[in-house]
Amino acid sequence: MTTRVDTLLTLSGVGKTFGGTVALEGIDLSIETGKVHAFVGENGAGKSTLGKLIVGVHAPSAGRIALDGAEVHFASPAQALDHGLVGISQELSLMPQRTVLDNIALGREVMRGPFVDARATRAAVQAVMDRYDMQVDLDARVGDIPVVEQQKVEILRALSRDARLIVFDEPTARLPSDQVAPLLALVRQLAGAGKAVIYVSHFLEEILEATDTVTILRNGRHIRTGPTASETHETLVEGVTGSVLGEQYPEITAPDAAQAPVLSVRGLSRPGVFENVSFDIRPGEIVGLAGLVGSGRSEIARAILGADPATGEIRFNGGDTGRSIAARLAAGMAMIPENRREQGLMIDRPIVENVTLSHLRRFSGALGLDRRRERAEVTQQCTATGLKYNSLDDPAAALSGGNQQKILFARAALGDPALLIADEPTRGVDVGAKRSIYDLIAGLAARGKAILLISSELEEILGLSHRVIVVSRGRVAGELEGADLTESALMTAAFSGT
Amino acid sequence: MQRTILFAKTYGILVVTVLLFVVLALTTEGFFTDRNMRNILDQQSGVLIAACFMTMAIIAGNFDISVGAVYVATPLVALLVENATGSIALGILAGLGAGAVMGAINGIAVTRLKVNSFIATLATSFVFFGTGYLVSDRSIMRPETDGWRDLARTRIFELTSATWIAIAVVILASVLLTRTRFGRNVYATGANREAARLAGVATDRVQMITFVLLAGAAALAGILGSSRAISAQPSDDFSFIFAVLTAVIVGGTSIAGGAGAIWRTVTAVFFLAFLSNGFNLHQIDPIWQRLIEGFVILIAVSIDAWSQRRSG
Amino acid sequence: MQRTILFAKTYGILVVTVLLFVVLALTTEGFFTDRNMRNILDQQSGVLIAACFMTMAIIAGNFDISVGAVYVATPLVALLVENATGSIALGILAGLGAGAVMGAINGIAVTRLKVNSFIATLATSFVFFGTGYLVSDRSIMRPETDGWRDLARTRIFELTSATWIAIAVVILASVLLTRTRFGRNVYATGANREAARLAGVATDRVQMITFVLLAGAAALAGILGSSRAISAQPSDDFSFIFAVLTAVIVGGTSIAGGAGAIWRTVTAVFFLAFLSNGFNLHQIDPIWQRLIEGFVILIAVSIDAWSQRRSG
Amino acid sequence: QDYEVAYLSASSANTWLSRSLEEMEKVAAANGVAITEFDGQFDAAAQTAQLQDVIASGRYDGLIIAALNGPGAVPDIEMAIEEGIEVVVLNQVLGSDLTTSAPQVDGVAASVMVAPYHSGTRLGGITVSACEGIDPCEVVYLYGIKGTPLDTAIRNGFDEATADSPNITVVAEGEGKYLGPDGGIAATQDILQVNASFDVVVGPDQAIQGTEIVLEDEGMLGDVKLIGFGGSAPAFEGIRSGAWYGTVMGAPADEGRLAMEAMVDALKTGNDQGGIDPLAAMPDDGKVTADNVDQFSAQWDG
Ligand SMILES: Nc1ncnc2c1ncn2[C@@H]1O[C@H](COP(=O)(O)OP(=O)(O)OP(=O)(O)O)[C@@H](O)[C@H]1O
Ligand SMILES: Nc1ncnc2c1ncn2[C@@H]1O[C@H](COP(=O)(O)OP(=O)(O)OP(=O)(O)O)[C@@H](O)[C@H]1O
Ligand SMILES: [Mg+2]
Ligand SMILES: [Mg+2]
Repeated sequence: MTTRVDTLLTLSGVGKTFGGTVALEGIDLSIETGKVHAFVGENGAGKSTLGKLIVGVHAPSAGRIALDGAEVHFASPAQALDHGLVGISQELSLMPQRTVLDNIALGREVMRGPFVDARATRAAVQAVMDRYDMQVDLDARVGDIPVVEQQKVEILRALSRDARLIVFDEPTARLPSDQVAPLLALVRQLAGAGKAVIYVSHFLEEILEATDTVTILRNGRHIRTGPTASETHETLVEGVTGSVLGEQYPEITAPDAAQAPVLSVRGLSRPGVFENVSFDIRPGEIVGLAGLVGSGRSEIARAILGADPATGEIRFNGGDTGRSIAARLAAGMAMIPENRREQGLMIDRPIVENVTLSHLRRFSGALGLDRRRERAEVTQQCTATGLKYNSLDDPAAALSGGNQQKILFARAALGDPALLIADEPTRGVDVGAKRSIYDLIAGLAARGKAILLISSELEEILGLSHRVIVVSRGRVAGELEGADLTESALMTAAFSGT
Repeated sequence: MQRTILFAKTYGILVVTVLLFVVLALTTEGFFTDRNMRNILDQQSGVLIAACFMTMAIIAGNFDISVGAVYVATPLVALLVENATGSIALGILAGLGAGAVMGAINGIAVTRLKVNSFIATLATSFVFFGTGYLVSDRSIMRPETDGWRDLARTRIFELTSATWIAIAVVILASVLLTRTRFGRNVYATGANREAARLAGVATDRVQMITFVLLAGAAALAGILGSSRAISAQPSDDFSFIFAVLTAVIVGGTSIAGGAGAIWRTVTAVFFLAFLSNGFNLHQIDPIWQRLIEGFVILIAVSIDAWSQRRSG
Repeated sequence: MQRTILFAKTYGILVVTVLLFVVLALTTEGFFTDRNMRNILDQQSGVLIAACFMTMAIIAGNFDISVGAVYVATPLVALLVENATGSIALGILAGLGAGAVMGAINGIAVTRLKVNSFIATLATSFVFFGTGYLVSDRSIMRPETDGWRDLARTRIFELTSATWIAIAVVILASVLLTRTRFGRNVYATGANREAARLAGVATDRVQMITFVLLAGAAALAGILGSSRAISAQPSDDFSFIFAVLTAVIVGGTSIAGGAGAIWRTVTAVFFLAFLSNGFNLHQIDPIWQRLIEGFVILIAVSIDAWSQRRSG
Repeated sequence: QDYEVAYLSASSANTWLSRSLEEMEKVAAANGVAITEFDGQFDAAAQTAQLQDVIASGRYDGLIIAALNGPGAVPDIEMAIEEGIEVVVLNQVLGSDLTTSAPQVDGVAASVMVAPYHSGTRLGGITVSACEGIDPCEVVYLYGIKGTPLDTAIRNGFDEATADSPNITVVAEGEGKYLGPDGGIAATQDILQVNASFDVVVGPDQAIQGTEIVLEDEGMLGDVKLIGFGGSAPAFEGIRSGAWYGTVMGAPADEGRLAMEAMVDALKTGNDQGGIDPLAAMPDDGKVTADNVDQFSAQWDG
């Protein structure tokens, strides 16, 4: 089977610097139509930046980009769009106040004379949804729908523009395991239809399964490009991290079954969201909270932290918890929220302030904040977490997505909590860093801390948890442990309520 | 019942305004009369014209303080040309043109110099107010032609021409905002500028146009004002922009941009007009009036804020 | 060289202000004299006191328009009590207390009723202005005691007590904002309220406190103003809040919240003061003054905006 | 009550106008007139609306207006007169000629005010006498807000009255604003930086109060002659103590009384009294100095 290969895009000697930061340097690359081309690399390797150069979000600081053999300079994404180059960005770029329809149709409304033809626009969007079999409620406000649906809106927006090239920047970071396969099928379908696809992901299995070509980036430099068929999981890990990594998951020590639970939840309910949830976590135990998207896992976690009102009993360290979030944090809870941009970070504030936000009391004295000690402890914590930064005074926004996630981990770890609630803690984190976060979780557990782990990655739940509580439609549908803890048992329980 | 509640939630400010209207109509002699209603429409015409386009500029993510100065300065330019040429049309053209230029200056300051719109238009306010003093040579200006007073005061089917112009502008602005691609782009620019840019919207141009339209509308309002008063004079008066901003914000258009509607602003203009008309008809003591007005506005916006909240 | 550029970028507004200072000192007779510098400090003391805490409220994500009304109404309350009791201390206490209560009302409207701070404080402005009329019975109030005039006017090491109080307040506010847990929480609340709340910050309380501190500072400024003028009178005057907001925003504190600094505001207060002092010393015609002032402010904030951009 | 009269105030907050209102109320009470006050809040558009509301309500027999936009209010006043409402103009010119107290709209029953231009000529008159024997006589002129037609008219009157005194030169100008002494304080401080000495400062009473405060601080009180216009209580105190040279009398109480008397007259007899300058009948044309201060008394607090 030999198909003629068309080169769509050629990059020669492309580089990009932000102020003093060199994001990319000397990249030579060609992108072909009808192929899925993967970019892999550590957090901050320059994958997103490379994608953004291609779709005109940034202009390259050096080098040339040629489309169909002719050099192009894009002054804005609008110009790249005109050439059929479309991107789906890593951080959702939607208008939360507007409807799904408005978000998808933006810039592609069907016109009748000077006016937008609302009915025809709707029909056009509906046609795209039907063609790719991806349905979203068109009249919902984007801010009101779950992240998964928002991700679909982003993808539909790209699909609705007759693109020649689509950049998918970590599309599955926000998707649960069961939604990945359809997306990969979609990606293949697009390539089959003659489009060029660039696919960025930290999930190496996806890369191996669905892509034709792999480009490995490290520290802004091009390491190698080759056919996916000649790569294996091990070669990719080696290429990405520059070293050989052992097992993906660390050794998990068994907790002391005799100890009294750190956290006891009894009959926790929040009408319409979850009902009658009861479970315990003992010191040193990692308990997974599994379920389908929208099953209420995050809501249960928020209620435990005190962020949402709920009825029922929560006992912590054998005593009552305070009502406020501050009281519960002070008592030794910590949480990594699921949406780092909206619920976790102050994106324009310095890294140091982001890390210590929950712990200022401990740096406060009669003379105010002890900023020297604060910096020392943050530096130490960042090292322990493997966070890569230039200066602690840089805003969180200057970090790559994965490193932003590590800020939240550093914040939680700084408090030395008795209970860590980690909601999707490795979202968008590279393979090497993932392992270091797993190590941190395992290390905390080994030191007798209790962990409540929420993840939409089944493997992660299976690889780390001692015990898994499965929620389905807001109710506990099962508790799995030891030999019973298998992927199929988990999925059966998760679907039981539907 | 379910539907009634949903309606009340979406249209909080409208419900409050209708309520106020009904209460006044039932309790206040002279309120619900032809003439009083016509007067209110005529009185609010200038604010309505500017407030519609202020709504648009705020939805696009920008403030414009200079509207007060444009309102004061442009009719002076218009009268200068009218006095010199004796032509009403040229006078109007000059006034509107001056408004458009002022709007373009604001737009350049915000999109090119990347200055925050609040402070940029505050600075240009000084410039425009100063222009008004220069143009008028510090004195009251009066039209040469008799026709100038007819611009705002001609009666057509019982309503003044100013009222009709305001109605036309409200409809035009609403159509522009809700039915055209430009309107979509206005919302997109204010909701998430970066996202809009990624989707191919020329966000700078969108903002520029909203500034020019707004200043043009303020110039129109100013010219109509000079027709009602058969004169214009320079001042540093911020009361016009104050009335315009109050209406837009009481209406519930978000100052964060990306959300809001012209019907909201129009409703709020009438809410505030009914309130002070009611005070006048009821002969409320001016001192207590301030206190009551403050509390009533606070209650109205609380209800609207509550109704706009998702999980109220 | 590299370092100089970096410095200029971080401290854009400061560099511009120093430049203006040097130009004025070299070209303007009477500018760089002991007495003129002392006068400027004294003249700006009220604005400085309120602007520091306005900066804090804006960093926490809120506007406060009612500061103008608090500035007008609280000295009337203070003088009412002073006249009744003959006690300066009780008068001051009453004025500051009234300020704190007004701030608390703003705080409740914003955190409990969830009304946008802009419109909430606009509504309370009416209420507070009205209170001023009620308290004073619409007439000018004068202190009974001779000591009242010494509050602001006592000279200590050549500077007036108002100047010293302003210096103390600036230092206090800066320390509070940059060196304490409360200050960090203020930034966090403005930068991302939901994230701050999940991180255990009592965001409602933080906002409440910033409102109370700001209104208290405005009351202090108002009381000092009544001491300088040896009188106080009710009005609907928004010029104080106007001066305060202009300073904060020219300084470059973001109205989106979460970013800004008191040194920026203080610098901007002096930038604007030097500018108008320079005009006065040069006897520039007020008409041209408006035009020039507008342009100079626009240039200054453009330079600052350019310098604050990350990848300039 | 026999008559209903609407009083359209420029601002209920204004200390001058509230003094006028007190006197109006006394006359009204004695003549069976009920007054309703409308607060213009210094917002011309708000006053226009009030004017239309007053006419539309059909309830009022008369209206007294302190106009915020003199020329702008003319059409609505014409309409009021057409509707048979008696109109008395108070304190502020209704029309565009700032040099006369005479009514500028046909059918206005009375116009009680000092024309801005004549405030200026009186101010100039006191200045001429203050400058007698001083050559050159250096004058600092404080505007309220420079550039407004009102301030321009006052200044024109001042220039007219001082035109024949070559010894008088205006060496510096400033803006005092009209609200309290603060503006006067800053303006005087700044002017002192450039002009170490001058002979006379003229301006609105409120600004001159600020000047007095600064001069006292600088130990210059007595070296400079202070001349205000307004006739406020602090101005009288100043003249009596010697700190001030003079002030142009201000008579809010007389204005209020005369306006309501003219209104009652118009309502009961249909008489029109035309323009009334409340200072015209006063000693020395209302120019108050130490020589005649005992023949006056202050009518408002300032
Ligand atoms: N707007 C920006 N300003 C400054 N630095 C930036 C900006 N965008 C990216 N960088 C820097 O450029 C480098 C590459 O970032 P990029 O986002 O391309 O990484 P990435 O490979 O996509 O990482 P991740 O897997 O975490 O998404 C990083 O060092 C990042 O800090
Ligand atoms: N902002 C919201 N307003 C109303 N209901 C919501 C909101 N957010 C979530 N829900 C509802 O709460 C339930 C759980 O939501 P959510 O999707 O967060 O669950 P989850 O198990 O945490 O899933 P995931 O972690 O994958 O997002 C769903 O029924 C959802 O519809
Ligand atoms: Mg990335
Ligand atoms: Mg979740």
